[in-house]
Amino acid sequence: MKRWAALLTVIVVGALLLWAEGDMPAFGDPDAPAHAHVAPRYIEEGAEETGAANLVSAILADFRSFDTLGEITVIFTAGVSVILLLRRGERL
Amino acid sequence: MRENVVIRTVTRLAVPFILVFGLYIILHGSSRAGGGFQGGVIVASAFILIGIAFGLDETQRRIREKVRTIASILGISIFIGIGLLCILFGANFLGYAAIPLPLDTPWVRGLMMEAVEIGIGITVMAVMTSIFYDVATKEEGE
Amino acid sequence: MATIHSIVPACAVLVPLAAAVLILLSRRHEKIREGWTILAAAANFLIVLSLLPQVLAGDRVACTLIELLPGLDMAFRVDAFGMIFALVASGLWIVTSIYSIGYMRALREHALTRYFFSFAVAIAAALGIAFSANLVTMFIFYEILTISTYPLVAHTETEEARKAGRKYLAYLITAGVFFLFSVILTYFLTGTTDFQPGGILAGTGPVILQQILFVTFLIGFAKAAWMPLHGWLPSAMVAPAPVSALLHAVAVVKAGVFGIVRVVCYVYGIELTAEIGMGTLLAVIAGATIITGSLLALQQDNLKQRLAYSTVSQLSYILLGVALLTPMGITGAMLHVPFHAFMKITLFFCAGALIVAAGVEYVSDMKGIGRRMPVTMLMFSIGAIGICSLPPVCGIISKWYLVLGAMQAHNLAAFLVLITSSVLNILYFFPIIHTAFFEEPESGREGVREAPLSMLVPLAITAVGSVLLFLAPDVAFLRLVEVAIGELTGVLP
Amino acid sequence: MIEDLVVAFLTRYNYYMAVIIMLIGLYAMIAKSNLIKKVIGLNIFQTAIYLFYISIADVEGGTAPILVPGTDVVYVNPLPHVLILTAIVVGVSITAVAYALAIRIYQSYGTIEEDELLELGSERR
Amino acid sequence: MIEIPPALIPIVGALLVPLLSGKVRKAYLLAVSVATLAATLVLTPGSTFTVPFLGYDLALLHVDSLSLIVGYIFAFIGVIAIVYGMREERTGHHIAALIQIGSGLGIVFAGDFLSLYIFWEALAVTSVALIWYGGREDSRGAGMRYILLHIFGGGCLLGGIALQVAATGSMAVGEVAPGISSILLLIGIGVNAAFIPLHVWLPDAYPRSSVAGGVILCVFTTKAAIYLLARTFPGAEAVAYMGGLMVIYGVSLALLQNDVRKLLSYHIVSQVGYMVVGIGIGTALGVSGGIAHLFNHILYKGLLFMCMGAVIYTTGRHNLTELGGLARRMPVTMIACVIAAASISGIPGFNGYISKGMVIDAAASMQMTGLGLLLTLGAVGTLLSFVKLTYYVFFKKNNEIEAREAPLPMLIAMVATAFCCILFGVYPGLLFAILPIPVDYHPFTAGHLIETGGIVVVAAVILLLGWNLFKPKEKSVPDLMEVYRLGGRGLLGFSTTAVNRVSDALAAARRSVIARLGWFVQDPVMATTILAGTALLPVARAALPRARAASLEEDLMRTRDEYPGNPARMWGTGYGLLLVTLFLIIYFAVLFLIG
Amino acid sequence: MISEHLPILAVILPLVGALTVLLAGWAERRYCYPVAVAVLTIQFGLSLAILREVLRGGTIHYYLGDWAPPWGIELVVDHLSAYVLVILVFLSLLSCIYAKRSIGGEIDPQKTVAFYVMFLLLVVGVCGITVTGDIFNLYVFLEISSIAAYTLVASGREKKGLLAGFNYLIMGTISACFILIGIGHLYVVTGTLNMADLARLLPPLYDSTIIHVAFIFFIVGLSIKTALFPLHTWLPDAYSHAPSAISVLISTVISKMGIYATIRILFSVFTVGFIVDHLPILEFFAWVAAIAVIAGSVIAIAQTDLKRMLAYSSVSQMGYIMLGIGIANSVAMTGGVLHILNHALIKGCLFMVAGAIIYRVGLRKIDDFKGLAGRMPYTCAAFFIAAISMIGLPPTVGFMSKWYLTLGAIEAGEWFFVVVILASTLLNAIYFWRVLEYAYFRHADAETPELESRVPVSMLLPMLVLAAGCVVFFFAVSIPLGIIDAAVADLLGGA
Repeated sequence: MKRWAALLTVIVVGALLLWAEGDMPAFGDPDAPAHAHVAPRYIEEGAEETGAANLVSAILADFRSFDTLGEITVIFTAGVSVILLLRRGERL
Repeated sequence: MRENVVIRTVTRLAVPFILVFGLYIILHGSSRAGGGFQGGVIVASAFILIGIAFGLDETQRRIREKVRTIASILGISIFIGIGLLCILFGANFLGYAAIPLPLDTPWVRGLMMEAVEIGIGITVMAVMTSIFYDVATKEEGE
Repeated sequence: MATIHSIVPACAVLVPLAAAVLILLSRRHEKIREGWTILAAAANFLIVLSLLPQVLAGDRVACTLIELLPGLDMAFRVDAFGMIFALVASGLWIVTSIYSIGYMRALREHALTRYFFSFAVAIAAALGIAFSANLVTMFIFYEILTISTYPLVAHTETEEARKAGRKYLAYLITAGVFFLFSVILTYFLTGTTDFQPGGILAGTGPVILQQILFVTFLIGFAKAAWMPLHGWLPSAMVAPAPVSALLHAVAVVKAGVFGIVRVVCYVYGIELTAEIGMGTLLAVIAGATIITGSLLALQQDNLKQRLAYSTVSQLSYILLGVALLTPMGITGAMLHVPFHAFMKITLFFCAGALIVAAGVEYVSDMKGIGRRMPVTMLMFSIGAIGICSLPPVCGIISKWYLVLGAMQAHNLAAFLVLITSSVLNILYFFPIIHTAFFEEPESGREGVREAPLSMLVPLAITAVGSVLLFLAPDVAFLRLVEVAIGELTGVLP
Repeated sequence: MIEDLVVAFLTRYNYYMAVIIMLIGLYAMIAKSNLIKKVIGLNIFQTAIYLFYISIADVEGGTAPILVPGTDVVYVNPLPHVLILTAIVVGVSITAVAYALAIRIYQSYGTIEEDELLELGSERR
Repeated sequence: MIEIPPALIPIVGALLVPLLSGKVRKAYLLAVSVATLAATLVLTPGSTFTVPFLGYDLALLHVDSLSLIVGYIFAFIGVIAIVYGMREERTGHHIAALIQIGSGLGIVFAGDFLSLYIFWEALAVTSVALIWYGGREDSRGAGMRYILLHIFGGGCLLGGIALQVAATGSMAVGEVAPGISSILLLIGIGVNAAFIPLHVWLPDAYPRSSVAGGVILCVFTTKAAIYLLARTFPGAEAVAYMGGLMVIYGVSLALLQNDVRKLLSYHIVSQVGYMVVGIGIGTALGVSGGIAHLFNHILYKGLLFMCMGAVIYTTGRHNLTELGGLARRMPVTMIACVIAAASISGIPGFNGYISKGMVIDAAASMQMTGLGLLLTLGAVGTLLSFVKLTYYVFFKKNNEIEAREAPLPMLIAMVATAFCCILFGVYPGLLFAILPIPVDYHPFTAGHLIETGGIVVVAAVILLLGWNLFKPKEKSVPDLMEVYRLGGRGLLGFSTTAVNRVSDALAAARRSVIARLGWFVQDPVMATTILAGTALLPVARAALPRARAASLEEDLMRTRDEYPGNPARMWGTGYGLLLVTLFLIIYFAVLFLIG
Repeated sequence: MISEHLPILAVILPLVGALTVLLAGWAERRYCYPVAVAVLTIQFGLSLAILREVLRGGTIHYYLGDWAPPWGIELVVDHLSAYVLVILVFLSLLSCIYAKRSIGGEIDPQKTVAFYVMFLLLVVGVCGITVTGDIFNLYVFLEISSIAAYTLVASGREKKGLLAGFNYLIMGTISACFILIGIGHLYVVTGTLNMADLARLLPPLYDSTIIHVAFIFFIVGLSIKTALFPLHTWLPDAYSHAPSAISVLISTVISKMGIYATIRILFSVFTVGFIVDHLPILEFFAWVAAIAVIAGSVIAIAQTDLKRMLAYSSVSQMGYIMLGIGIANSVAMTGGVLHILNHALIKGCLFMVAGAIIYRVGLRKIDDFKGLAGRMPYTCAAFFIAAISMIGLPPTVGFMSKWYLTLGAIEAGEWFFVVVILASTLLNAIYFWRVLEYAYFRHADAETPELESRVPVSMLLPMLVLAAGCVVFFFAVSIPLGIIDAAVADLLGGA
């Protein structure tokens, strides 16, 4: 029962999503808005400004370094979570 | 655990290389493909490999709980420290440019980014190892 | 007409509240606890009394406590009509406190701290309602009154009491919801909730909305126990007698009626109420309640139940008076507030005395009880005669005005309702008197004596009070009503 | 009509694939009773999102956004990469916690089949 | 002289009664009543005494000749009644009696409607007490019926007054213009004045009152009403005819009674009829006659009630069939009774003759022949019934009864009253002097005497011819009261049943709603499933293959039996995510619909 | 100098605090608690300072790394953020104080260090969400707090906590994934992640299906996070089987965080122009919320377990707040936003009471509460105040939000919502009064010992503070209102 219900709803959702994704810019479209607004500056000036050739790193560790701080906090949280959940009999 | 000479030997051979590779990835994050996360995970994988090959006690010996904990704290602290340092020098949080090093701004930024990446690497390494250790440890009496 | 700013009205509300706190604090010392109650009651009455001269002079005593929301103050404004209610509630609190002490001691009741605490809070709420300057303040105290009286209703903690308590809350909280809705809708329509003698709703919103609002207001004031929203009142009679006496004859039910009068006269205004035809609706409801309540009272053998239905019926006298929308009708309505309070509290006190002294709860068990407890039953008779609007008790005066109002409004139907009700009142009260005085006592009642003095004195006070009110109605209440009517009709005495 | 669909598919197959993978993950999470499988379903779902992000970063003919000074090449959009790096880390963390929970559940209840667990869990005390 | 409202003296005096006892109390009671009489006697026309009340000035003392004469007799009979009732021990009885006297006087001297109304109601309440003090098995019911009817009447009076006040703004007691207000007032007065068919309370209640109470009752209520009628409706023709009807009706039923006081009660109706006629006629002679009759009637009817009271007091019997042979045993009472009977029958030389003649004369002078005839007929009937009464009580042989003469206070009261009857019969000028409207009436003319003689002869003839017809029967004669009781009971029964039905139905509805809600909230999720399943079952039956539908139904039944499940059940992730996907779909649908 | 960096410190401080707690706990387990409380106290001071700054100077923008938005990440603290921040930090502080004794029986002693670290990490996430102005950043912090919450729910000794935690994890993660998908879609069409920038760029694209899809994913994701009925399935288990202090924390802090995120995304990203004017989908949202109000309450009535009842009550209350937001006129919004504060006070207090009862007398079932008031007078008094506040009776805060919501619904002409809001009062009364009746109006069974069970001060104090808050803010409602008015004006001003 559940299986069929799951299949049905998932297929319906899928169909709807597939229909909706039709409005998306084409794959690899260089004129897609996503590439037009913020990214160009990263590509054009990012390296000069940050001194990092790897733009991903530049964004990661500089432009959006706060995200990265959050990210390692997530990792840290996960670590502590596992400690909290599983570890026994030690100091923590 | 049954002793498995092959695995142990391979592990012994591989671990140094993995560690070096991991460090490379971390340190070259800003100019080449790589970064703190990737490197950190690679380093952690070395310890995990040790754990798999030699048992958890061995891992425990190589990288103790204390070290792991301190390391994970240290990693984040480096990150936060740099951020706060920037504040101290009058910029906003993580505004690397304000740090008064006798270098050009992009260089300062690059340097700081490296430092941050190192911090990330340390934390990721420590946490990943820690998670592995905790998940793999069996409950006493099981 | 001047508005005097003074902190006194707030004190009148705060004194019982402070007493409540003190009662809580002294919960381990019976005497001190009761002392607080009486002290607070006396102090409170004096405070209320101190406002009387100013109000009688046609002034209003105002006091803004706090601005709750922008444009919505929690404020008190003592006017003549509010003063009537306040005087009754605070004045009767004193006697009820004394009576309570006697009653509770005699029955060795439990949880007395809770009891006196709730009582004090309820009085504070009643005074808050009396003095409230706007609907919001009134609503706040109205709800406090609901909550604070619940512990009193469920006091005995029996299943029956709890059930009655639940019913009580079900009715009154539902009503509170309607009241709140009405308040909010009023605020939405007018941008204010202040009571104004001429009403505030005139000229706002479509008529149908005003009519709906009127109905929701009425439902909101289910405390007035109009039918078919009266069900909680007879059930609430499981409460100890002092509670039935003060709350279900005076504070709570009168709060409901008071609210309706306030709404009709000060929110809608007499003219608007007449214009949108709601006076007729109210009159029909009140008339039906008067008759039906009396008919139901007729069937009750439990004395307190009978009194409860009598209350249901009598409360609608007030509603009917207001519904007539004539000065005389409203005069009668406003006068009936204190008058009925005095008479009905006497009756409930007597019922309590009967329970304590003779263990009698049913009318059929009262044979010849008047010979054993002559004072109690004499006072009961006075109360009963008063409710039947016969002399020499004050009930006749309010009835006089009500009939006058009905005639002023050329409403013969209302008049018919009133005399039918009188006849029915006789039907359910006079047999009690006959049973008590003129029938031979049953055996086994030889040892029955009057209730303790602490109960007897209060009931005598209220009974004599209701006679005195007949003899000298002009002293306080009538003059207050005149001031109020003058305010309503725009002509000051 | 069909032509349109084909064009749409051919130009946007990345999204469609992401959607399909997403749905596979979702289905697994709904229909599978085993907690581990559920987590796997979750991972599949997340993977679909990664795919989605990475594919929106793509620029036709672009290369990895690591600057090669002096050359005039088209770089793909680096921002989604950064975002998805973060998302991956988050996903890993979540997976770790989920497995930790599953282990604890197994330790406590002796099963990781959700149907059984719910029955055990719903018992009135 | 200090002029205070005489009404206040007994009313205030009543409050002290409970504090006293024994001889002191008796002396006190006498003092109060005498003081009341004195206070009445000192009044002079024009005396006023106003009390501010409810913003009105209540005129508790509005003295003119009409109120004075009624006041005198009220106060006098008050003293008599108190003396008569000296043996009464019950405190409440005395209180009620005093207040009753006070209220009667209050009505008489009230200058405004409001105070009048208050005294009016007080009169009713105290009457009930006196009736209840009768202690007869049906006293309670009689008292209840009495007060109910009077409250109704009082209500009508109040309504009439209120309408009057609302229309004119005046509270002063005076003539009333025709209209709704006058009808209400007339009903209100009519109840007390025992208008047919509102008279039923009178023969119902008075025989059941206490011995002393009966004396008081028979005086105030009806006479006060007559007084008010004289004030408000002098000269209303309809009223006059009502009086005629009362005369005949009262007499006819009186003839059929067995209970002595019931017989007397019907005679009150009848005699009050004469007064009503007089006032209804409205001429000087008529009104004066009516008032004079009121005066005289109080004396002889009081006396009759005293005598019969004495009989009942000593014998404990009250039926004609049971009594007899008391002439020797209670000679004083017998003589008093004969005097009173002669008075009421209009024998010359007794006071009744005077005033009855005046009324008949007034009717004749207005060419109301029919009315005159009725009145004369009434006189015949009265004579008949009192011959019957005296015979069966005092002269018929009956040796069973052991009785002694009535106690001294009773005898004093009877003798004094009997003396008055004769006094005013012989010297009618004494009465004429205080009449409100001076009249030129000569009672002892030949015409009047002949008329009386005729009446006596006719009565004698009837007696001789049909003596057996007048033999008292034990069976009581039904009056309209039975109809009222039936109607009242029916109405009350119906309305209470209807109210009960409705309230039961409401309660049942409420309970069922609560029960349903209670069922639902035990496990809302499962309940929703069951409800939805039940609703959809027909659809499933129609749409699905039979076996499938049957299995679904079985599932539903099982779910129903299991209800309530566990409201605290855990919901798995699968379920949650299913809902999530459904929600996605719903949102898509909504967006599609509105987008 | 510090004052300009306040927003970032609000995030960094608890993070540093978490590390400090870890270190301190490493040294000695006992140190955790004072350090955590100290950190949160400072954090509370900080949040008040931020509030003061906002009130004084309006919205604070803070560019991280000195990168101007939309290139860098921007922290934006406006009235709403500051208001929510203060509430959340205050509640965190109180539940942390409360945790000291309450976790004693519920969590293994050796886990306390990790527990407090987790606690602070949750605060990090929550604070991060409130101050950030970047939508992706919001996601990251959402995940921090969520992971912490999943773990904390499962951290107790109670076995069912694990199931609840797992369920919560799956649902929460799906919710976060949906949000992530939504962010992706927005990014596809705009190329930016900054909220203000998005709000600026979106209007021309309102007709795009992608925006609609993004919106759907956002709203469904956020509905899961806020446990809007019927996507609440994780909530009752999570709330009722978590350790008491955590029940308090997640029922107040986490749920409010979800609501804050919802408001932010609906009104600061999509703006009124889209959700009301262009595509009146908020109407539908409001209907769902209205159903949630009723359904949550009805199911709550069925519950026999106090914490579970409170959990379903939360479902209802979430609907309440969402209804205010869904009606989307300024009055109703004021009510909804005000109810964030009110519900935090009330539900915090209630869960603290439930925890105290479990801690002291070990009772969870309402039927067992007979005569409890005599044994735990203060606790029951706190419950009483909070309960009538939840019912919405004056003089407690619940009344104020009810007032605004009803007024707002009337103003919008939505009579059905008026009925719902008012009906919820009655339903609330039913299930809360049952508890009160058991506690106050039934005699304790003979076998239960008649001793007055004293609740430790560290547990009693926070609940009394909250109960007092329920009353105080009734009279002092103008204080939050001053902030809320500005916040609502901000939110609706974008139209």
